[in-house]
Amino acid sequence: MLEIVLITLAKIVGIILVFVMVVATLMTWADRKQSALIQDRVGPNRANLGPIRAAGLIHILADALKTLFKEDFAPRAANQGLFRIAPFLAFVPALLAFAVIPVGDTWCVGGQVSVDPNTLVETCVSGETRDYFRISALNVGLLYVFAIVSLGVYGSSIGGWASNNKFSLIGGVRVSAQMLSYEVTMGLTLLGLLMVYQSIDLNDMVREQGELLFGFIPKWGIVIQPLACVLFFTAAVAETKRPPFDIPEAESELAAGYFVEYSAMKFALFTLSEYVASVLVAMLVTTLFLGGWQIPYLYSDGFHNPFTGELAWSLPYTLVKILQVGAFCAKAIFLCWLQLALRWTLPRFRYDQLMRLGWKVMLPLSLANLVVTAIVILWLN
Amino acid sequence: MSEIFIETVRDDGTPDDLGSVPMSLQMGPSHPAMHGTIKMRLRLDGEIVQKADVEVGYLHRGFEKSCENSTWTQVFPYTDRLNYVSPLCNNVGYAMAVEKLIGIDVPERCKYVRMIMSETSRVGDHLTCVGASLMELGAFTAFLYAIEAREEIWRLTEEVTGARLTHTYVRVGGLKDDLPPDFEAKYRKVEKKIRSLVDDILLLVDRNRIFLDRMKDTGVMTRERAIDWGFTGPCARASGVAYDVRKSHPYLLYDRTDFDVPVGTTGDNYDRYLVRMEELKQSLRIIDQCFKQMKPGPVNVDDPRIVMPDRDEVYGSIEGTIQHFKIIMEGIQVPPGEVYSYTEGGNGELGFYLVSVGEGKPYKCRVRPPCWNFMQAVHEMLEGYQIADIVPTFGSVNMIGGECDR
Amino acid sequence: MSQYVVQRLTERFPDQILETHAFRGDDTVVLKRDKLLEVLRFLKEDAGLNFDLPVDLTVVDWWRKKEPRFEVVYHLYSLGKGHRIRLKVPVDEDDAVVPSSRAVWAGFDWYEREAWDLYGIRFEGHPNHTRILLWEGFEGHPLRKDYPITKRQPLTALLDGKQE
Amino acid sequence: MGLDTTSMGGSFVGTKLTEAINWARKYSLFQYPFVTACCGMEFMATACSHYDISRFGAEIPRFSPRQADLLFVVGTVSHKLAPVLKKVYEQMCDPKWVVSFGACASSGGFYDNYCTVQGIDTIIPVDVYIPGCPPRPEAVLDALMLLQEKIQNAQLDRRSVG
Repeated sequence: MLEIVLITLAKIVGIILVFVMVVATLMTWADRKQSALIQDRVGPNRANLGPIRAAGLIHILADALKTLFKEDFAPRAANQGLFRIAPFLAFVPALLAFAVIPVGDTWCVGGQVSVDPNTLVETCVSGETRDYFRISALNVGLLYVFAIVSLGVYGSSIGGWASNNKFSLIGGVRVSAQMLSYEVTMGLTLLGLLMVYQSIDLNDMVREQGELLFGFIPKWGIVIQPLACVLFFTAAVAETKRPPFDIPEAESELAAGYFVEYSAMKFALFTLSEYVASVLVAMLVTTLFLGGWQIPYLYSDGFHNPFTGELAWSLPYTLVKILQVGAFCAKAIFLCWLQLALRWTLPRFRYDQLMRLGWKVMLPLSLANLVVTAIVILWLN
Repeated sequence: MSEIFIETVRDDGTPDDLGSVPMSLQMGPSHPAMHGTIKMRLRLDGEIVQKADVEVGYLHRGFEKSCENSTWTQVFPYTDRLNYVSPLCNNVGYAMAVEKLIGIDVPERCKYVRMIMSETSRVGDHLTCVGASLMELGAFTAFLYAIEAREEIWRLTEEVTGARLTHTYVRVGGLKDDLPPDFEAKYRKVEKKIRSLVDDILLLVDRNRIFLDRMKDTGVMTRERAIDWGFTGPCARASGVAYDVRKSHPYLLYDRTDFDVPVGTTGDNYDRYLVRMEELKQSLRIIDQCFKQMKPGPVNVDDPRIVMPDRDEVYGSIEGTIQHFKIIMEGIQVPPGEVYSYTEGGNGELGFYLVSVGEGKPYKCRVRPPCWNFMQAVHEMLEGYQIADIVPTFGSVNMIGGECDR
Repeated sequence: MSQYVVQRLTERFPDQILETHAFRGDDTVVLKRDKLLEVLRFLKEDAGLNFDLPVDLTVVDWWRKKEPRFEVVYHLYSLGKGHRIRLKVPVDEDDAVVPSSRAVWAGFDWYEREAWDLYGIRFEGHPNHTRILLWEGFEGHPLRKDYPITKRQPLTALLDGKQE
Repeated sequence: MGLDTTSMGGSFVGTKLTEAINWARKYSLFQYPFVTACCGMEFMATACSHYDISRFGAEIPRFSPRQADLLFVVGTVSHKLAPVLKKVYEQMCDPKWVVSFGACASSGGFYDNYCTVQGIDTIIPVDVYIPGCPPRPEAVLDALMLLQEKIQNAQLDRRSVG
């Protein structure tokens, strides 16, 4: 029992604290540096610890420390209870969702791994299968993610309302409208995927993506459901409330939108929750569409030649697992970067454009995708 | 305009059957989109602006009162700070007004230099305007490209005038100085840079659906209303009024240059954007022709009562000293009378109405600010649109606080 | 500016015109106040004159220099004909009222408010006759020649240069 | 946070903590640009590619005074605008600093007449003044470094720890 608790704790620390939080904070840095790069600037580079400047990375530390020691202010006219709880409502769900995301495959402890020569799926012959790379091996993982992510809207809209500020109220209303609208598309695009993979366990879905189509194309989500991938990514970015979908905080119209009255750590929680949401989007899209931890043609015993199916390059089991986790991280970080590049390239949507895009373009497209997928599956069977 | 929203509030502001009431919201004066100097009281029905009440005056700096207490030459720094995005246009406009009042004509080279400098200033103005409205739309990168191009212009003008922004380069009867000898070569480099940066901006926004959707059919001002409100400049031209002082009443030597006046059709934000982008290119064209036609020669009128003597003369001869002293202490003596002189500023017809009673100071120095007309009409361009449309509309009319509030 | 405009105006309103003159090519017509609106309307609507663009409206204060003290100055332009005219309407200090031209050109709306704000000329019939550049509660009209340039009326308590 | 630094006065931990907090503050200055006039153009130029104020970690504008540390008063402040400035200053959360950008904000500049405030220090306390009409970006960066120095050498009191 103790062992399970310890392992779970270690996984929480490893995935949430080490990966998610670090990537999220790195994103704040990357955001500033990336924008600088795009805009012919240098970007932050002055903060230093002794001689170490680390290309501006130290600025993150300064930001964090400063925010901790900033006056924490609540307006007298605000609804005190809700005002205080809102940042946590925004931040916690974003973190909870990571519980079911498989960063790597299951690990076969103390046993033999046998690889099926046809499907190349590994099975643990003796010994125990352990989920070292996801916090919870929930078999309804996808449903859980949706349940938790949809809670995120409460933090922002409650924060917007409780501040008792008209700008934040408009922001809060926009948040609710935006997040609810895009959740529909997100859900519908995934239905197609569910039909293909016949599972809502995220790790099973990733395993399925390791199979090969026509013998050599990896059966990643992006290959078999390209439209769904684009739609899901767009909708998910819209869910993060980051530019160009940042109408709830629309700096030029609403000053800071729904968190206009928040200062210090509460403000930091709101902004950080957006970055965390970005990481979540990156990890979800990686899991669902980019093959998760899969590396093409790499199976638990090494690289296989896709045409003959023979083992081309044998690798030790541990190394394979580490490579797979690394692949997952690399894909996720690439998607984080993609979101940043989007942010610095596109202008902001207007409220009605956003709604039009959500309801009139993306929703019908995702329905069409669903129908076509269903027909194709029916036809193939 | 929106197709999603249904009017839920009656026009007089009382709640309808759903019991909703309009929200009143005060935007500004310290608001990112209000340039720090405008206050808007909005009546909102959801996202729709039902009524916008614009209040100005937060940057009223007493331009006229200050001018009345300065000599004719001392007014130049004040004019710089009217439309501080294109200060040289203001300089030229004011100098021409005083020259008209005195009744003198400046040498040809001076005219060319004034044209070159006003047009570079106009390029900077339009770049800033387009860039700032893009930034307010969220396209921060395009804004930085525009500012980078503007920076090049500033560096160039700094070499000529000695200042980056507030140049005070033009004088009554001439200029502070001639252009530096290698100016044209430097200008060519800058021009190349500007063109490439403008191409970069176009690449980012020109075919961008978000940008187009946000700019098209928002903030519409029809031709008739625009004329009635007294619009001039790019905003009027975007509404279809083909009026450009440089073309309709050529001053300086604009009649010797060949350039087009872009005219929009619908008067929406996108037209204003297009007109500015096209004018920017036309300005570069004018500068090109000026360089071709320009010949060496004096830049100041030969009149010791108006033009300050050279340094050497001031320190070396008694006439020079007296002349310098008289111009500095008493100011240029301008005959009594009144004139209205108009030029094409960055934002439209920039008129100076000067009244002299024969002293070294203006009795009245009135500027006709083109922005003033835009601001009194801007509520018409906002009502019925959405909150988010305030941003591009307000950006594209290019309200400059210094000019509007004076 | 155009001599034709002056001629036409003199023909049409001979009793309304006090004086006409031209200086450096600017034609000026000095008008009586009584039928000002009628004249302005004629200027805008007459096919030969067609002054459709309101250019400028301001006031000159001739304090201790001239009687009557104020002159309201209009500048008009015709986009179609390309001619300009300056109109001046002298008004007395005690009776500083001019009919509002807001109904003729919408563009003079704020110009009239500004003239009221800075010079204290009232425009009869203006729909929103309030201060515009300065705030409600400001005493006096700062562009009048008898208003001292540095007479300030602060809205906030000043710190007297002392820092906290 | 309720950090009672008075009790740890000159102690080693107290000093080190003060240093660390001040260090963090000086490299993380979120600014509230109170931009009114001409100086705004130079302010833009300072933020943009050629001069790039972001190198000092001071590029993030927060248009909500609650989230800003540094109030840049850029340009002329008229008496009509003065109450707004004061309100914005009061809305800012501690610790906060004010930079008076340009001659007009510092002293009224050459606008000495009925409507202009003769320096914002008659309304709110100012930490750094930048001369110039408008100041060159180099001057702005210099002022920022001065301010950073001032922040680094500041003593913490109960109020500034929040």
